[in-house]
Amino acid sequence: MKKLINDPKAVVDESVEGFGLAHADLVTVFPDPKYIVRKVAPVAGKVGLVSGGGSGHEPLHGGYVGLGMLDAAVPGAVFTSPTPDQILPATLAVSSGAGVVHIVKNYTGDVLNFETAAELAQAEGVEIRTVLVNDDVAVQDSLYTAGRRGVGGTVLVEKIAGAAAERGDNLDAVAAIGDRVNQNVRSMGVALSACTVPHAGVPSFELEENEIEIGIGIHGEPGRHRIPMENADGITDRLLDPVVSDLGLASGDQVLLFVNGMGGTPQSELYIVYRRAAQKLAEQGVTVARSLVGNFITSLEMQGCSITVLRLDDEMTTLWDAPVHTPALRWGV
Amino acid sequence: MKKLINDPKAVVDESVEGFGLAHADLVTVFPDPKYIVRKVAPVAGKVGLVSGGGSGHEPLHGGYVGLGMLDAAVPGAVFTSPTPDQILPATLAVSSGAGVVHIVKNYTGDVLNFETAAELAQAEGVEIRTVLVNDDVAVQDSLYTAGRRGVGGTVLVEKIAGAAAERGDNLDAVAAIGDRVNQNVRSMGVALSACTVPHAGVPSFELEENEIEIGIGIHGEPGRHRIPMENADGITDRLLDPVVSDLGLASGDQVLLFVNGMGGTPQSELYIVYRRAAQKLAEQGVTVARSLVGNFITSLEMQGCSITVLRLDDEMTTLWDAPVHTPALRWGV
Amino acid sequence: MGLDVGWAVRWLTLSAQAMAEHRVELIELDRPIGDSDHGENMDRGFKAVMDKLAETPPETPAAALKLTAMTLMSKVGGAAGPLYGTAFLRAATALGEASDVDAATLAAALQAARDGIVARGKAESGDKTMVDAWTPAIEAAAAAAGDGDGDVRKVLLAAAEAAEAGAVSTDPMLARKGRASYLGERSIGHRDPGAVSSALILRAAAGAAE
Amino acid sequence: MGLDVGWAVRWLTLSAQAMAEHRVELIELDRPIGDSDHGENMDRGFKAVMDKLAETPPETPAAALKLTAMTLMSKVGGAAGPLYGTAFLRAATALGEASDVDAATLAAALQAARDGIVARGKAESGDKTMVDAWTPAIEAAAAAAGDGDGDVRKVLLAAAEAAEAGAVSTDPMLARKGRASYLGERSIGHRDPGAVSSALILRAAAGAAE
Ligand SMILES: Nc1ncnc2c1ncn2[C@@H]1O[C@H](COP(=O)(O)OP(=O)(O)O)[C@@H](O)[C@H]1O
Ligand SMILES: Nc1ncnc2c1ncn2[C@@H]1O[C@H](COP(=O)(O)OP(=O)(O)O)[C@@H](O)[C@H]1O
Ligand SMILES: [Mg+2]
Ligand SMILES: [Mg+2]
Ligand SMILES: [Mg+2]
Ligand SMILES: [Mg+2]
Repeated sequence: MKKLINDPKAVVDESVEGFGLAHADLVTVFPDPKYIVRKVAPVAGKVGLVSGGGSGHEPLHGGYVGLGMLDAAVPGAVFTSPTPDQILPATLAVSSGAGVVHIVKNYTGDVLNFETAAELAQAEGVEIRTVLVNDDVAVQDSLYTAGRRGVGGTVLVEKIAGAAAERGDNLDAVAAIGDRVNQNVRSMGVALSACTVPHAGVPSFELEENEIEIGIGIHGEPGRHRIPMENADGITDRLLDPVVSDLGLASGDQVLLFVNGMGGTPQSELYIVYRRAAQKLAEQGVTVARSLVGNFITSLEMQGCSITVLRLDDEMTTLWDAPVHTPALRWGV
Repeated sequence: MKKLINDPKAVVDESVEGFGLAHADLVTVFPDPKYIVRKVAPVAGKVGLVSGGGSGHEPLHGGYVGLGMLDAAVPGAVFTSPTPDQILPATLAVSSGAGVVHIVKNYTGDVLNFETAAELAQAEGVEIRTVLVNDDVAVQDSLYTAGRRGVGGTVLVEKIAGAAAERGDNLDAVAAIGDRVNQNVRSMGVALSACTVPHAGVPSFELEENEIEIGIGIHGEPGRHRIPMENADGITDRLLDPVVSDLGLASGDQVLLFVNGMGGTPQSELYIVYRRAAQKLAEQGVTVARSLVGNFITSLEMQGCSITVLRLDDEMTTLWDAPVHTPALRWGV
Repeated sequence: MGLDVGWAVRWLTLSAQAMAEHRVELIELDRPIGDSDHGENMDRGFKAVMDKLAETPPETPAAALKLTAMTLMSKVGGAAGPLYGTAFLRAATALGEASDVDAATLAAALQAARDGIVARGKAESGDKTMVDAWTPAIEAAAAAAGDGDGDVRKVLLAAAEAAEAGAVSTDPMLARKGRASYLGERSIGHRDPGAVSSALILRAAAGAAE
Repeated sequence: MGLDVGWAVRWLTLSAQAMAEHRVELIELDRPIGDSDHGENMDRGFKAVMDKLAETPPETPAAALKLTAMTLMSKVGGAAGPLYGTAFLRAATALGEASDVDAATLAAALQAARDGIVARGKAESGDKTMVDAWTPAIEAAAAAAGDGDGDVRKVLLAAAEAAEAGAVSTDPMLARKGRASYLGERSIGHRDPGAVSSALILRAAAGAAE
């Protein structure tokens, strides 16, 4: 394991500290319990937005704290959901009285810890709504599992719900648009290589030189199945097809196409995947109205990518285009 | 070699095509000869800015085409400088009569090819100035070599000269500010792993599990020397110290601190490096007035980073802050 | 003779030792069917419990368990943090103010712990989770407590042994809860890390009563 | 007997074959002291030369070399593209309108090519570049041409052999130009890829005259 770290146990502490130093104009970092808050918080009258989860997915979630997106992010240990004693003060810090929305990726740990924090916050008089993100079509038979995982769609939920909160939507409206994004977004990922959790010191799984793992999550956990290496177009089809069919996309639909890098894949390769996906959608009569390409929700240094498609309506498009000013996503300001 | 590609020979073609599809609102891609031009070009009365170089450094240079930065980018084959028959039409496409600045990283290939293109453009009546970027302090005895390489500083030259051109500076003024940035910027990089050029199929060099390569360039070429693995703070010191001393930084100086990922390093690790570098500069009385952290000039999937420091003056700071709207860098608009 | 606060502190101390000793093993178990953090999480959590116990020495067994619950809840994270947190909290509540815990109360507290895990995690037996260690453990504990001789050590030994067997029994199961469930068929043939850490904790409880 | 346009086309064809055959070897040479692209660049360039020759068959040796120069310039990129482009362009100019090249003109053309490389790249002998293949080659060619029997094949053979020895002579050199110069001492012990491709091209020139 070769990493630019000092001590496996200090990775999150030091990284978040550096993040706070680099973006002191946008965020405030509280070290213990650890959470990241938008510079001006709470924003009077605004619904607060809090998300969080294990670390190792950077820029998610800390990189999305700022105007038009999250009010606070709560980083757990690497690939480990944060705890209620972090989530609660983050929630209180961004509560202006208009209520707070928790955006939670659907993993048992995240759900349980946010659930506890929400109860505690409500006991302190803060109204909480929870938007659960579960866009990963790789999880099959989700009735008999912990359910679908929250992956790439999370970024889009955070952006669009964040814009709704910023324009002054009330608590229920912000939660509703978050849910609507979640209902209209699907994702699937592939790993060409595994990643190494710093405290584990060895890769999460082993892939042969000619193997890839289809249906990967974002925690270095193995995926749906392992297949021999294919070319980029073939892999793209394997990711895009289930996304399109699960979403029930039809000719005439407008979508946002999001090709995400898992952390160790060159941008040039992401554009090769984007090219194929955009061509295939166009062939099906689907209009790619918005796009996003890059490392936005990662698994440390994993090589691979995920494809996320969001079926847009006019309101979602407007909210997507609305100004955002965070360390990792910025436009219109 | 596991990559999200179809055919090693088609990597640049397909990637740039995908890039053009994803950013059709900002750029136009010409496929053969290949170059990328800002959507509205030439901008009447504006000095044109053209840069280019081998591919594999994405988002450099195509990602920096747009308002406030480059007017055109010319991508060569992977790690191979582009040719005059690409550079010339790109130059002509962005020439409004106010002249064109070529921003050239100091590599023999880039210099020779841009030199030829500049001669040809001048023969067609376009005035050319060339800003040579050579900020890499890892190259020693540069009198007896091809000279220092252009690395991380290139991004800063492109941004600041681009802002000068956008506000209406004339040809000599744009070239002068580009030169001034180059004179005040220094960089040094480290590789934890090598990268694999698609057509070569094997890594550019081999590093043992406990070895790192200090003073790496951006072409997968080996660096200054190889040392046993160290922790992040130790590595940061090895990169920052020569940068600071070569730049002759003094207490009271204002700088832009840029920690760049080589393509395969998680963002969280870059922030650990940033933390140490910012702390050390602060100890020396140097003020980090601006910062940039992320993958901005890469070597495919190489793991590692580079540190770039730019000594700022008021004008450079103003131009850095000026609006920019490109696929990879955007603010103020 | 029942179990006092000294036992509770020894239990937690032995648990912390077990988590430190088995940290790598638990990480390794969490690797093929999870995300390689269970050992790290549990070790971090129980180290924090040790710090808390030193800071505020508890007066009753229930106080020791409640402090453990709050600390695990706030330091472990992941799925295991809230589950173990709830388990220790419910056990503490079941113990009440007693300074000396008898066999029946002990069995009831273990049952409360298991029920807490089920209430939070909604897993059933056979889902390949820590529940598959806890359910046989509380059944064995209840049987031992019902024997009549009131020996708390027998209750704890019975629980530990059953939990260990329960952990082994997860090997052939197909996971339906937690991260391992994403793997479907591929989860078969691996032991559930949470079931193993549960068995370690129950073994520590028995060890503390020696 | 001199060299006509047929020879020129055969030269370029054999060069293209040599680049394709030695593509991997040239990439491998460029790996330790460069950026692993020289073989790829040269192969791509000479393949394009073949296409151009088929599209517009040249009428004179100079026309063949000029077309080669323009194609290499626009297809090779990197350092080698402009250097070889200039070399072929200067050689073409030196040949003028001749449809049949004699030994003296040939030697002069080779000299012009080398001078073009030096003019563009500013490398001196001993800098570990293609110049270290070309300089001994033109010296040997001049000597062979001066022999008096006017055999163009002897001129080309002398050039090819000297270039090959020149390429080998780069092994112990410390690079002072091009990418390898960044390595300083560590460039010692490796052969310069551009010197090797130069020797291959000159060997092809001799082969074409058989
Ligand atoms: N719904 C659940 N009910 C009971 N136990 C569960 C449930 N989900 C997960 N677990 C237990 O948690 C363990 C994993 O804990 P840990 O690795 O710390 O958390 P995470 O899965 O969030 O990384 C599993 O081995 C399993 O025993
Ligand atoms: N200044 C120079 N003068 C002469 N030859 C040079 C010079 N710089 C580089 N070369 C030659 O170019 C070769 C490298 O070509 P190539 O790999 O295609 O280009 P690049 O170095 O741009 O990747 C070297 O092996 C060397 O022979
Ligand atoms: Mg976890
Ligand atoms: Mg090159
Ligand atoms: Mg886990
Ligand atoms: Mg090269």
